[in-house]
Amino acid sequence: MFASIGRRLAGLLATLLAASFVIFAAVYAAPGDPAVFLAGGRDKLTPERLAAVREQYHLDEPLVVQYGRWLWDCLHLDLGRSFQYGDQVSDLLSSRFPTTLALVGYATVLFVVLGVGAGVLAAVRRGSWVDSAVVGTTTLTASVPSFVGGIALVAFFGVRLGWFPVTGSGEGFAGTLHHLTLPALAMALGAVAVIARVTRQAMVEAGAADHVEVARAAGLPEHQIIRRHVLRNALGPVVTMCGLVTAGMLAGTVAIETVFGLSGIGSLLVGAVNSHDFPVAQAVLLLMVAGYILVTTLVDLVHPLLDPRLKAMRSSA
Amino acid sequence: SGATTGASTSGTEAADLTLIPTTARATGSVAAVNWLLEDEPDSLDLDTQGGSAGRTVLGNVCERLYQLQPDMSVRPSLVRQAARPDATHLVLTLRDDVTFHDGSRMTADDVLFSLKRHAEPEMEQSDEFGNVSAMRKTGDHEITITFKQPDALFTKALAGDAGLVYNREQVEKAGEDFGTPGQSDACSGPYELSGWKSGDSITLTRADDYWGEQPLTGKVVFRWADDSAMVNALATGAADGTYADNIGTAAALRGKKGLDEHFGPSTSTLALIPTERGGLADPDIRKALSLALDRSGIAKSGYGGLVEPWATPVGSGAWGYAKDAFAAAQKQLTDAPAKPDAQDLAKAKELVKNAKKAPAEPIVIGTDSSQGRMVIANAVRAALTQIGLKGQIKTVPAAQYGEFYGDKEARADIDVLVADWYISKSDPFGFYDNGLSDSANNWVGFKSPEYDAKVAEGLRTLDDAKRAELAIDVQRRFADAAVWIPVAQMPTALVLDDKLTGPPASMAYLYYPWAAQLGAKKG
Amino acid sequence: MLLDIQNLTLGLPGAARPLLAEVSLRVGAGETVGLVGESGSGKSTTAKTVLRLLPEAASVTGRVLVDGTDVLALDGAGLRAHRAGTVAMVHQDPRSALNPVRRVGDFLVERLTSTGTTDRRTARAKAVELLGAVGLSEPERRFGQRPHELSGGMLQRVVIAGALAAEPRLLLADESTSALDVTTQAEILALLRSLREQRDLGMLFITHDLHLAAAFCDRVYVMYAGRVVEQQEADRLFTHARHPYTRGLLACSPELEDIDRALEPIPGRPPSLSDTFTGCPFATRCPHAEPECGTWIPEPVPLPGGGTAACRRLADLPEGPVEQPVLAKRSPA
Amino acid sequence: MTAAITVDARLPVRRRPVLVIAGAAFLALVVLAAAFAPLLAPYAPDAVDLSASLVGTGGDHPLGTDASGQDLLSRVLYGARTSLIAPLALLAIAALLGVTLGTVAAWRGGWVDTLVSRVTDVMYAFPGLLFVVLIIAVFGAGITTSVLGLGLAFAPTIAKYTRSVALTERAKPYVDAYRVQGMGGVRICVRHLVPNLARSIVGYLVVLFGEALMSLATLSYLGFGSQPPSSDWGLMVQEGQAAIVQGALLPALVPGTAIAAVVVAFNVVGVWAADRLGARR
Amino acid sequence: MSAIETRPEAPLLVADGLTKTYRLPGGERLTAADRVSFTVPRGGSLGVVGESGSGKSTVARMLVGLVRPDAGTVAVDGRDRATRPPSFGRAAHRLARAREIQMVFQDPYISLDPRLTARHCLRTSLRLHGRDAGDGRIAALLDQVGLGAREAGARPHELSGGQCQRLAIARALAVDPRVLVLDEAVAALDVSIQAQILRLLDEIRRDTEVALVFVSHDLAVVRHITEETVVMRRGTVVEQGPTSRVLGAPEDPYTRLLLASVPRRGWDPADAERARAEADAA
Ligand SMILES: Nc1ncnc2c1ncn2[C@@H]1O[C@H](COP(=O)(O)OP(=O)(O)OP(=O)(O)O)[C@@H](O)[C@H]1O
Ligand SMILES: Nc1ncnc2c1ncn2[C@@H]1O[C@H](COP(=O)(O)OP(=O)(O)OP(=O)(O)O)[C@@H](O)[C@H]1O
Ligand SMILES: [Mg+2]
Ligand SMILES: [Mg+2]
Repeated sequence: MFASIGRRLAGLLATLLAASFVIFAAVYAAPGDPAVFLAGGRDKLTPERLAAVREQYHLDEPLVVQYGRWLWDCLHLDLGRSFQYGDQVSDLLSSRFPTTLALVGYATVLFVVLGVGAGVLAAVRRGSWVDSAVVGTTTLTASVPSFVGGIALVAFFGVRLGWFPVTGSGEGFAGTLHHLTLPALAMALGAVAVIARVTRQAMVEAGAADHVEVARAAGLPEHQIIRRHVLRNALGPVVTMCGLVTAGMLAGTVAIETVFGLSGIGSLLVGAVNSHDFPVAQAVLLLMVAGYILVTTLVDLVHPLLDPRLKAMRSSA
Repeated sequence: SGATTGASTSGTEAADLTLIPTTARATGSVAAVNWLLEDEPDSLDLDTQGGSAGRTVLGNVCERLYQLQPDMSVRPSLVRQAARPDATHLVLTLRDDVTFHDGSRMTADDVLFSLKRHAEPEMEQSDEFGNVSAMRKTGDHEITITFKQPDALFTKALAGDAGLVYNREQVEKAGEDFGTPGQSDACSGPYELSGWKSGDSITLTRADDYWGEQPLTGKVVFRWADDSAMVNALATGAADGTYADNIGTAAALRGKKGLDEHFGPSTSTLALIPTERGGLADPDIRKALSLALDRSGIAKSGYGGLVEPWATPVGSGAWGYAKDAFAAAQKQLTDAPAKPDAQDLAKAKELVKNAKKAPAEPIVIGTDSSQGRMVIANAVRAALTQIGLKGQIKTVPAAQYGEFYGDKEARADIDVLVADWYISKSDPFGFYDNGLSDSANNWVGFKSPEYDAKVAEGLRTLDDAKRAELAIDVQRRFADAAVWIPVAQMPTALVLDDKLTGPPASMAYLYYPWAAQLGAKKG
Repeated sequence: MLLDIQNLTLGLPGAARPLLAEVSLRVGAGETVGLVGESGSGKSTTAKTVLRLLPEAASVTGRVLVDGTDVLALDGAGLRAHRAGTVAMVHQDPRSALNPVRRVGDFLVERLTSTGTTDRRTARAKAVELLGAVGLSEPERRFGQRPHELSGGMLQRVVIAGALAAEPRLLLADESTSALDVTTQAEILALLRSLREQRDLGMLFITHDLHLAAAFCDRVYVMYAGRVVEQQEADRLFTHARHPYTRGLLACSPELEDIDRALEPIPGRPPSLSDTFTGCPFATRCPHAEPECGTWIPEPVPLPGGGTAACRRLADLPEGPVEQPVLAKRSPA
Repeated sequence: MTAAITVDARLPVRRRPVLVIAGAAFLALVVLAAAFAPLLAPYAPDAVDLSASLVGTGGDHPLGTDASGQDLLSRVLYGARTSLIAPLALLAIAALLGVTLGTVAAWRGGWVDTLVSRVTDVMYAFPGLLFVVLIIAVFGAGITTSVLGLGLAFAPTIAKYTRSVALTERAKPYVDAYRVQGMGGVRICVRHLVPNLARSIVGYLVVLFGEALMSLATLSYLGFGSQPPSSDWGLMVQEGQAAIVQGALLPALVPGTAIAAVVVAFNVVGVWAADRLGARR
Repeated sequence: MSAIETRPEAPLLVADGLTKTYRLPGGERLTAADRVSFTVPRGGSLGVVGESGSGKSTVARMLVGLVRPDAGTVAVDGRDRATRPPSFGRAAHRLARAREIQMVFQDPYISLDPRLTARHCLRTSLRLHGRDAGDGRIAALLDQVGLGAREAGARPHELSGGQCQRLAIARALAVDPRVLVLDEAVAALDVSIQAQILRLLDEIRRDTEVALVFVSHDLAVVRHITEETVVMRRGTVVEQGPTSRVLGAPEDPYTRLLLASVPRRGWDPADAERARAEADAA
């Protein structure tokens, strides 16, 4: 068990290293002098500035050494200085991350509750109008890109009805909740669809298993069968999917924060890419990728707890 | 749902707007106001990153040697008195009662340090010091500046960012971090910077031991939002006011309950700037384009009728003196009609037909994709089609758009830039030096020795009336050559909760402690 | 009679013929009754009707009496009680009959408590006792194990223990040894046999192996295309099979002892649900078929030694054991 | 072990194909509209009419106009071209790469598999659009970069899927039979294995199409993809967004609805097709 | 290799010391076949019996080369199948090996390419080996296994299990193999169909002199169709010899257990229990 966790963590580290290397080395793929590229645009490119970039990135040393230093600095939360803001990148990130985290957390709560609920309902009432309604609605919401959904929500609930504020991330718990409701909903809509479908599918599959019929043949009450045999067995894929979707949402904030004008790391990334602020872009990418890997690993570790067959395979693996 | 989803663009014509420099005086105090900016300032060190967001904030925090007044005139501020012993010397006598926010007293050393910092080549304001040959401390409270030749605009520059006075000790201590979140300001002024939560807000609080008059408003919290969010925030009362950088914001909020809108003079214009690429190298083609451009259409479609078709590249806010003369002269320019009539079009086509270097390739119009600029770009394309030429639009993300102004390479594949331009000085000459043969902003390569001479003379001429005469002459030459193609002048738009009043409505807000005037209508 | 199925016919909308046609079958207390037939002949369907586990949209006629109650008339709580009480079923694949994510013990405890008569503490003790009763070593430890940790034979014992939990009087064993190795199959059969003796269980034993049925059961029903074609005492079936299908099956099943006998395949293939019949379904494969067989609706004809066979040519058919090749003609599928 | 094979005679559950037919018809219409945009569109996509800025539905402009007075219907029709072709191109790139990698990994197994799996794992560590954003950060925005980048980003998904179905397929004895017959690995893969997976992979791709379209639209919306004056739908939404506050919803709503409608139709048809083609989900 | 003369009395197929160890996840090892040796004469028939997991399939797969043995050799006509004659290219070697041994798998549906019709399936095999792939040849092959014109145009899912298995046999025969390995080839079929296939195999043996290796867990079937039998248990051969002796008068307790477990007239499962006790004791 511990060995398997250890192995997962080692895998996490390896993937993280590889991904960070890709992020770091990307600048070498850019046409031209990496220093010029890193200096962010050609506006007011003084020799001093180039020199500063060379120093910050240790551009005179071999690639691997540079990477090592960069990584070392990153580990010490020294992510360099933003070219656009002139501020420490780590400060920029730390002031924006809470918004993003709150947004993702809120969206996660929304899609888990709504998605799993709808999925279970559809599966239990399979073939009925409830099922059709759930399947129909989710097909629809899954097909609306989050930014379009976001804009529609803004237009309707923000502008027309004025129920929700459409800017800023609010203060205090209630304020944050109020401010983030629309963006979280916009992000969650697609996810609700995914989760509802996965839940429904997993429940239907779990319900088709022989042991469910066996339980029914033994005269167990239906609600017990659904709870202990169908839902319980469907949890694996559902939890995995929830984890994956949550992890992916970190990146999904790129669009949503832009739509709602939220200052999180997503909009920071878009701004940084547009203004060639590469140190910031690198740092945000690294943060998002790390978050993603972390969550997916966590899900991976949780999965065997839900399905002991996997545990057996893993711990012997 | 039917035909109602299109916007009802109320037919506000710019001509209806009367530009009033300031709002009624406030009498009541206010604990705090929420103010909106179009964007988070990149930095609060205006020497390294200038921008209107930063200026809007710092106008209240950092005082300058001179001060731009709401009516766009300039008056001494941290300078008690100025003297010009001869045409090439300026002696500034400083106030001795000024304290910085950390309590220390402003000294001549601080002033000299600040001026020298502004003058460093990589700093934003360095070009203002191009004429300066020496800056010296000549007394405990005295600085003497020596010019290579007489400079009529220098004191006006000192009302802008070139006149900011920093507390030397604090700036040096902060080093590279100066101007970033978490640092304090190093200034004197009615407000002090009490917090900058990166990505969230900037807070100013009333400076208790301010050497001047105490403001009515205790705290100003700045947040930022893009256009639509800004409109919503103001409409719902989440914010108390803004200087709408994008005039469309003001257009969208017109007539909203609970809000007042004030429009004041600005130097700002919308213009087309032909570039080095050469599609518009021929002045006749430029003039033809100018003649064919539907300026009032642009004003209506792109800016809700809040901008005014304009024939010069400087807004009326630049008329810090001799206003009437300038106004009359502006009316005489006919090459930039508000709405081209048949005659204009015929003339334009004629010009194209006879042009020496009619472009074979489509003319590339550079812009970002913001609504107003896209409308201009589209209008330019339409105008070009009308006069028998081809246009093509190239857009870049908003964040890259700024590069067009400063970076020749970024402009390399566009022929004309859809530009917003303002000058900080309330003097047309502050603009016309852009037409000098050696100016970095003379992209199209306009060369005219007479023009150069007249500008040089104007810049040397300290007498306002004489300078105005020269300016009008230069203005005509610039228009004749269509070095730039003016589109419209853009007023400053102040959107304010209708319980508040006080701040100026003119472009002075960028350099003037506007929040210090802000207060409730009734006390 | 413990189980009495009378003229059970089960149809599905869209199917060309009924899944079950006029099936009558009886199991007495303490009796082991075999049900054999090739795949798709309707064995499992018959067993499931006893628990009223019918395909959706199925139409049923006939009666299924368990201890005198008509199962087909039950629903709701009565049906649940019926399923949880008198009758229990053991399926073919023990691995898929147990919920893989729950412990073996949970499976049993769930069965024991579902009637609401036992609390969890006593249920636990009872479960361990049951595990011991089906011959599992270390029942305490097995209780906490999960299905994937046990072998197929052990799991089938657990499933049997689960079936016994409700103290049923009738056990439906649907191919419950087919998925196991021969040696394990023998163990399970020995277990079933001893349980039957101890508890006086009636058992419906379903298999497709005629030899196994004949060796293990008291009486055997042979099914073909949803019909019971023959029913006899097990001993007599080896020696005096009467229906041509039964005889065909015996002739084509290889035997260990009887090596000199050539295998005689039945021509053609077992019918699927899309094949329809106007008369005897076996007629097309039957060596003794006459044109009239194609229109004769099969009905059980009593046999002299007891039992029945549904063939209209019984009188003309050879009697006695199937030793000589009886099927002369050979044709490919 | 002796379980007899039962031919599953269970009747196929009848799906409601009405929706599927409607979806397919709609898609056909969209494709035709894109192909014949010049004939159908009442205006040129870039025809400016400053006097008709932000007009609503009805009259000369069936779907209204944007701020520059460009006809939204015409723009949406022309926009269908990039909006449909770009995702197709990206899927083609991704499929070529992904299917090759996935098949090789499944067939060769061992270190090849490990290598391919590790590489895809690293790509997988970039959630959603991030990999493309990185590429755009380096190479600059544009529809070509976006298509190539997304193609690369989608490839691992397809590789992973292909690998898993190929592993299952490879374990089927008919593949062993080919080997026993003396057929070479490449030939088995190219001539038999991949064709047998094709249905399932195509089914998977059909479902991915909606995602590809949405991802590209998102990139265009963020300003990373198609550049103006293209009438790509994502871009149109971005351009139209500013008009919302002026009370004009159409400029954002029309292209937004177009995206959603096409994706809905594709998902309805795609899920049905994927089921018919036996794609695993 | 060509130096070795094929002597008529030499066995056709020689498996010598075949050993295969699988590495299980978790580092354990499982010896699925441990020094398995046997021979099959020209036109002979060998049965391999044993419980599930005893290594029967592993041996079968080593024979055809689907599994590479850790140790031991398989030779046909005195030629070691693993070593490539210098004159052969890789592909030629592969094809030559294919002509030595062919295989029929357990599940008839999935051992056929679902995309190909019966005719197409045979044509692929014939073409691969550069044989005449004309319709006449194909029809003859189909006829040999009792399939007609209707079946020729059908895909596997349109055929019954028995028909599929016939096609699989035809596909193997298309290559003209010397040895045919059948891994549980009748286990998935109904008894009536199973008998048909067994009879077909009998006929093929008579007509073509192909040798059979018949892997099955069903002792009765093996008794019917084979002359020699190998009994496997946990990877090792516990007993081998003529079928009549091994299954008639078994020496090994494990073989006795297997036999005692087979239901037949007058059988009592308790007998098997006793035999197990003996086998476990041994
Ligand atoms: N729920 C169902 N819906 C439709 N057809 C069904 C259903 N259940 C069984 N059948 C069909 O009914 C026929 C009889 O099935 P049944 O399972 O009773 O056969 P069996 O004799 O038990 O066969 P086997 O030996 O394969 O288990 C088969 O053709 C089967 O496909
Ligand atoms: N590729 C493999 N990797 C690991 N273990 C394997 C592999 N193939 C077979 N085994 C194991 O080797 C042992 C022998 O397997 P094999 O398939 O040869 O048995 P078998 O006698 O054919 O059994 P059955 O009657 O179930 O087909 C089994 O325990 C099996 O789990
Ligand atoms: Mg069955
Ligand atoms: Mg096997």
